[in-house]
Amino acid sequence: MKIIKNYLPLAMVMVMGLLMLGSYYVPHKLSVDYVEQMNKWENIVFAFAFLLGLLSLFVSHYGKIRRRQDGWGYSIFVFVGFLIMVVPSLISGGKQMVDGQVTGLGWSFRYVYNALSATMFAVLAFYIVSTAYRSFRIKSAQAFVLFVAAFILILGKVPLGQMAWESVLGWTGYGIDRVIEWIMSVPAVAGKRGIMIGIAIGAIVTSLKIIFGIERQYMGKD
Amino acid sequence: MAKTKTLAVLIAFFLAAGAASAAPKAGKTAPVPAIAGFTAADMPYDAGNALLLRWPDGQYAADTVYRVFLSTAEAGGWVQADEFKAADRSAKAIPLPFWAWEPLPGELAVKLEIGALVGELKSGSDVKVKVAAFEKDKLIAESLAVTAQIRGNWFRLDRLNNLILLTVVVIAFFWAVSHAKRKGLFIRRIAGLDAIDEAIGRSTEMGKPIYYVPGIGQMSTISTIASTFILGEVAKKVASYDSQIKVPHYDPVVMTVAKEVVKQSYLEAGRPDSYREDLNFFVSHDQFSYAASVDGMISREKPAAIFFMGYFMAESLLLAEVGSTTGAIQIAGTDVEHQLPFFFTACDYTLIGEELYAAGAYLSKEPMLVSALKVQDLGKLVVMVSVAIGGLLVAVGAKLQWDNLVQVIMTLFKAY
Amino acid sequence: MKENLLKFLKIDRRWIFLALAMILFVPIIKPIGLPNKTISKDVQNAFNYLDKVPAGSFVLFSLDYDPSTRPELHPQAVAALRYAFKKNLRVGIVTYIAGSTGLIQQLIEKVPAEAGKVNGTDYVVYPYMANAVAAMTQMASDFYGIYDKDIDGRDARSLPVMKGVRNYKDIPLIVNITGTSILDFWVAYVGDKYNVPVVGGVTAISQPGYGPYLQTGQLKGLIGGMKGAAEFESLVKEPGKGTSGIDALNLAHLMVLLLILTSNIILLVVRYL
Amino acid sequence: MTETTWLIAGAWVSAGLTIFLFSFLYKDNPFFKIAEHLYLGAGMGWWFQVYLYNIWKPKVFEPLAGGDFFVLIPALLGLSLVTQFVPKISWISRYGFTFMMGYGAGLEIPARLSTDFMSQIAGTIKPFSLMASMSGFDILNALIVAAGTICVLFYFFFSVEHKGSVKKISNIGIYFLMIYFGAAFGNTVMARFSLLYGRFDDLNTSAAASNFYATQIILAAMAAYFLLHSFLGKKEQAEEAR
Repeated sequence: MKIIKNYLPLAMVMVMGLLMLGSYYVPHKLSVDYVEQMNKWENIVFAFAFLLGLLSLFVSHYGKIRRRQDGWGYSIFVFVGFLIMVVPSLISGGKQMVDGQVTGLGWSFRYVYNALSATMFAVLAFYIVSTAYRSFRIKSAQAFVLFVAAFILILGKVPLGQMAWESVLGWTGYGIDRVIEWIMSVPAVAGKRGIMIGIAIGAIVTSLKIIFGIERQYMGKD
Repeated sequence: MAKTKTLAVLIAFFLAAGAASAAPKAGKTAPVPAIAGFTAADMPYDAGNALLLRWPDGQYAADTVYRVFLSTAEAGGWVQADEFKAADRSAKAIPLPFWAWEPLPGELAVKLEIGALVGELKSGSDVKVKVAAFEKDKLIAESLAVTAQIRGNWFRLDRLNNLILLTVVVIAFFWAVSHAKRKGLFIRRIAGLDAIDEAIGRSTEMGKPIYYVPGIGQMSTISTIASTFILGEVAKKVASYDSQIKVPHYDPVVMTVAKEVVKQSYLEAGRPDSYREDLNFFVSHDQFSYAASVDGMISREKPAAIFFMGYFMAESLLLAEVGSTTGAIQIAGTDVEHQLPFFFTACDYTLIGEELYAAGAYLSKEPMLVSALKVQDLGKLVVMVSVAIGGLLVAVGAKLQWDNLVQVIMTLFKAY
Repeated sequence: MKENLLKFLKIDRRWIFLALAMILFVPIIKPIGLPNKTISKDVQNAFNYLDKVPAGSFVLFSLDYDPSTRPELHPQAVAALRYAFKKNLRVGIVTYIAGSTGLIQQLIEKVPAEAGKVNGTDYVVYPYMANAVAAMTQMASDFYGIYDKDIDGRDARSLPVMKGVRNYKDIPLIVNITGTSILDFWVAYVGDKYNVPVVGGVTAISQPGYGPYLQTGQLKGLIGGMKGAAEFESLVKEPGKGTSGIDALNLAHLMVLLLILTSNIILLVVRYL
Repeated sequence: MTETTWLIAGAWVSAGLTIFLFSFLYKDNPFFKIAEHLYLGAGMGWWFQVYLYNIWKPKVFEPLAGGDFFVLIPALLGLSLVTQFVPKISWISRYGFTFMMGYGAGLEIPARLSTDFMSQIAGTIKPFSLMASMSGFDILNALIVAAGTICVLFYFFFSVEHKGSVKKISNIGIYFLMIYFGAAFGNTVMARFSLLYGRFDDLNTSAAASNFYATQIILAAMAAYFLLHSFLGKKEQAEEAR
């Protein structure tokens, strides 16, 4: 049993990983075909992985309704929302447009999903303003540098800010767009590149640990 | 070298001249001179659907247009495969590094993809090619038809630099892992982590819980893997201080793993009796409802300390802002660079990028993690040294116009 | 005095919310009329790359944004697509974000018709694929291995728009407009690996992160956020939502700056006076 | 229903949902909760139908119906993930996970090496190769990028104690990080405002007379609700206000 439960999955991750890794260096048709097959399979496995999230959502909200937990009524709307998208889709066969006519699915997407999803992110605009006011403190030299960079970026993004810069600092001969470009292409590149390289090495080492079965937390314990 | 080449060209020229008169196509119209030294071979380091054609440049005027024709046994007949000016294709333009390709001076080289023209061919198929030179649409010269065999190759020699680097990393990795038992490897202080004790102590004093938010990553995300390690260590301390921890989850799999991690920590801290299954609980598998629910809990319970460790996207702002208004000590860490500014402004301590990966090793001092960290440091050392020395050499080389040196160094780091 | 100031610092944040809502809504009803004038190098490069592609070539658009980032990215996509049609390029559209299929639908209802372009002849839309990396790697050897049918179920190989297109070697440019890390994938798994020029359009948030790729030329050009959209619109000389949007954002940006300054000045006063 | 009716209904629904979600900014309320849960379900529903018509149907069911049983392998691997819900047999899901992990890890290593490692080194030293033709300012910039990158990497160096000159170098690295963070913060402000602008723009469309003033009426209704609510439960509100 241990073989099926532990060793075989670990062998699979190793074989899969090494073959994918090797395919980068092997141009032969066999290797290309293999990668092609795996790509198709991965695409399918990935789509099924979505079921995991869907089911856990359903289970948790179904549980709330069944137990009549506090606010269980809202949980009904999870299922309503799901059906609002899925039923029209089943009717129109997944098409949003048939013969130039918007289908039920197209309508649901435009007026329900679009509105909800876009508003959720738009709410962040309010939070960023309040963060700027309440948390953006120049408490150290480092925070001051962060502040200056952010200030210039915010200012230079809109025409009004560009005009303000021109009237105060125009005599220097440096437009704010040039200053921003410098920030973005010189010091910010150095900062980002440092983080990026560090993360890349971390990712490579972690991937090696995964392939060789040293990192196997994701498998859970017996 | 130059002598033998001239000789070869000469011989080829005579041979070609002799054969050209026999070529059927040339026989029909007025005979045209042959293009000398035309060779075709399988394109190396590819899957087997391209040919490499080479012939000496400078035989005709600079604005000569070349047309390449090819023919296969299956299709028969000649198909025009490519058309270009001599100036557009030189052997130097073939994108291969110096260890895999040696361009001869004054040579034309063409990589001819044949898949799109005659369909997929089996490895080992014969393909006939010839090249013709035109001046203002008038045929002025034509090469002999040359037969070449296409083959699938087994190694991308041009990616050798990548492979060597990988080999070094793998060797270092295995060396570090196999020597992982050694005790006492040093890790530098990580500021945010020293605050963990303070945070837990505070929560014990105030009798309020600690929130540990693992973010919205899946178990395959590296930052989530790192986060579960840190969770284990935090939970251990929480258990031994007899404080309380709450872990809201986004992903059911991460939750399963986290449950085991926390249980184990309580066991190791000698307090298995205080462990409860509902310390880890599932909130929602949606970014914003997860954030909104966690926000609600934080503002109701006003925890003493909040940890944000793992993979965060836009919700970082929602979480950290609400957390800071409750006055909790906030310690954050993520490898999502563009969310770091928000954690940095709204939290007390922030682990930046790789520090998150190192945190697990720092806290647990587990030999395996620590030695993996050493491999990462080695990688960074390689980058630092390469940038410093490579930059210096390239600068000097460019100043003194040692073009070869500059080319060699640049090629070493080029990705093919 | 100090107490009053501190109180002001701890003001109910809903007042700030209200102020922002007003300051953003008013210019929508009554535009200020300060259009964007500057054009950044990266947008110019993106434009140049699209401009340079010879007419009749097949350009791949990977549109991977959903309604949550639509206001920033949709104007970019509209402007880029319009220009591609104006230049008589053949366009293939793919996506790796499920939410984006609806927006692509809205896009192709409008833009091709303006230029008189025909589905299947001048452009084609492919269905959503779940795993971006898998699809990208596949397209390197055989495009039709993963995209055998277009979104209407027609055989992709036989469509006139796909004539002569088999893999990346037949695609002179990839334009990826996205609010996710899919552009990183295009750079790492396609641009670098197979030498295809990649041009990106991203949200302003992820824009600074692409500096290193731009500097190395791994990414040929970048349109960043609504400002990038406005700049691109002025390059193709067709003002749209990007241009009008940037106008409305003027006051809100100044408000943020004022708030940051105010709070820090208050802190300074409280501490040192 | 005619097409215009659908359009008007759409304007009302989208304006309503938008305002419900925004109402959270004032305070938590049932309308927000309804919209939020609806969003949760609708998002999942949208993804579900996309997967159904783009992958499950054409890539799994149709090949199966056509007698291609090869697709059973990935389908079973994918389905194995669902066994996570049954603790007794949850080990079966390991096969699905290991497949995905192995695929991802194997693909990631060489790509990261070339894109985020080698190319970044090359990108840092490349400007120096144009030394002969560069202006002083360009040379300075190239130096700043190279030195900055090294300093930041020093900050992430864990094997040595950060004191003395190492501390100084890594401190410089922090400043580069801060500039990057500041730039990211500034850009994010613009991004978020753009989204808000997009929503307001839509609300403005819904507010038109042809849509029977959807925005105004719903806004007024929400305001009325909050007023009424505060009249009825003054006590409650005092608790919630912060």
